[in-house]
Amino acid sequence: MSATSKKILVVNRKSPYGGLRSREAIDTLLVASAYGLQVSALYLDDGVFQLIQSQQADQINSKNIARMISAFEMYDLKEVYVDASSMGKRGIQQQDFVIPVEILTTEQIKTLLHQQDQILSF
Amino acid sequence: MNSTDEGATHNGLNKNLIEAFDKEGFLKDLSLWNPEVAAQIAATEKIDLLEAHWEIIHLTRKFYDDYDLSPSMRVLVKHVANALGKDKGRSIYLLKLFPGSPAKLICKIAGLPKPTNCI
Amino acid sequence: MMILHLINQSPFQNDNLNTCLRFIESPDSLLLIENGVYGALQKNPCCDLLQSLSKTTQIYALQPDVLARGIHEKLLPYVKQISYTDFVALSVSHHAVQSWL
Amino acid sequence: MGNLLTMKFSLIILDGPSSSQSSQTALAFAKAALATGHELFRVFFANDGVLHGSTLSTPPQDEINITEDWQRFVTQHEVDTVVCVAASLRRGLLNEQEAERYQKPAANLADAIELAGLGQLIEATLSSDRVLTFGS
Repeated sequence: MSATSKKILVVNRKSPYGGLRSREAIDTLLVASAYGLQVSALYLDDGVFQLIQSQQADQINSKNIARMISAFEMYDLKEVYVDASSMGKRGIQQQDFVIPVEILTTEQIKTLLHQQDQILSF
Repeated sequence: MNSTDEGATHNGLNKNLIEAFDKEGFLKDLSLWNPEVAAQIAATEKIDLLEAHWEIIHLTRKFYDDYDLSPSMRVLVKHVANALGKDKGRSIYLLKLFPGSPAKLICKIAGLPKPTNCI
Repeated sequence: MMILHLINQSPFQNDNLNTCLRFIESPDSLLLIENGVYGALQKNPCCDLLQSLSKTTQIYALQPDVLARGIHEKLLPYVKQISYTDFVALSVSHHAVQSWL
Repeated sequence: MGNLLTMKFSLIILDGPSSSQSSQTALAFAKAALATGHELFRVFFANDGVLHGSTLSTPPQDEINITEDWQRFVTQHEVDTVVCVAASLRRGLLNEQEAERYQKPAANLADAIELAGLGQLIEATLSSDRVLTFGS
């Protein structure tokens, strides 16, 4: 297997503010994508809050995580997955999100995890 | 009112502005950016800002406003291609306007953060 | 494809173990390290799920972390205590390691 | 477990030396990996983990100095070790070159450790058989 055909998944379970993990996950995704890798992002648990479109991060003097995520398409990062159950628990729907995503069931996420060569968590 | 507030001119440059740059010529306080400042930064890089430069500068600032990110070279090329067409959306075109390392130079002139070498 | 799932935080503290238990499936394995070893206690918020998981999946706890916390006599009987060397071996025998941070 | 397979590992460390146990776990793992004949391709410190690159960490004498332990380990075994440059600058960890570049009064990055971008993390992910993330 050639190195660039490796499948890499970045798992995001942290809320957008209160730490820099979400930022570094985004940076990693953008760099991986710039290298032309098969990289995808999975948002679950509080990670789904990162995708909420109506963020006004300037209120807390932060850079806007949702806005950065909206750059994914520019960076050719098109595989963005979200856990349906995490959304349901938090009363969040697809229309709340800043970009179109693929919403997955628990079984589909199991499959996704098992397809990866490397899983990175932030 | 003291003399630094007054901003005495020196060699045609505003003294406050001289202090406003770091060693590499990036603006320390990005809120001070305006088109005149851009022209001054460009002049220190021996670039005379023409319409062709300005359209790239405005696009890059728009990119930063939209995404809270300074674009990498590859993405900048793509962004320019989307907005201004394939003739301009090429690295060679950006290299001619902003010789050396275009993405870094454009950020410098456009008053955007110094790239951290991360992306 | 076998995944080694790593948990390093207490199930009394957050949902990491719970989330992991939603996605783990045979032939994956679960390794509890650091404060994650509290998930190996006989009485913990996830012990029912762990009980059913243990029928198909191996559950490990890092022994130095168990001993450090003085809980070695209160562990679920099916949790196997292992060394750092075993931890390395498990990372080799599984295809990927997922840390539930 | 009698596994003769030699693997290339990379480790990502996200927590600072005093914010959790995880860098100690990572170091114990790294030692066990080398002791059992495996290779460490790269150790990448990101987020607060970059603080492991500081030469200035000074805990009380009766506590372990995990920062020094890491530095000694990577020096002794010549492990390719990187601190994420953006994360480092943000947290006040600079080498001579960056201190000069940003006009700061001092540099504090250990000699054995390199300041580099996330490209090094991606490369490690591609070049290693296994990548483990340590943090909380």
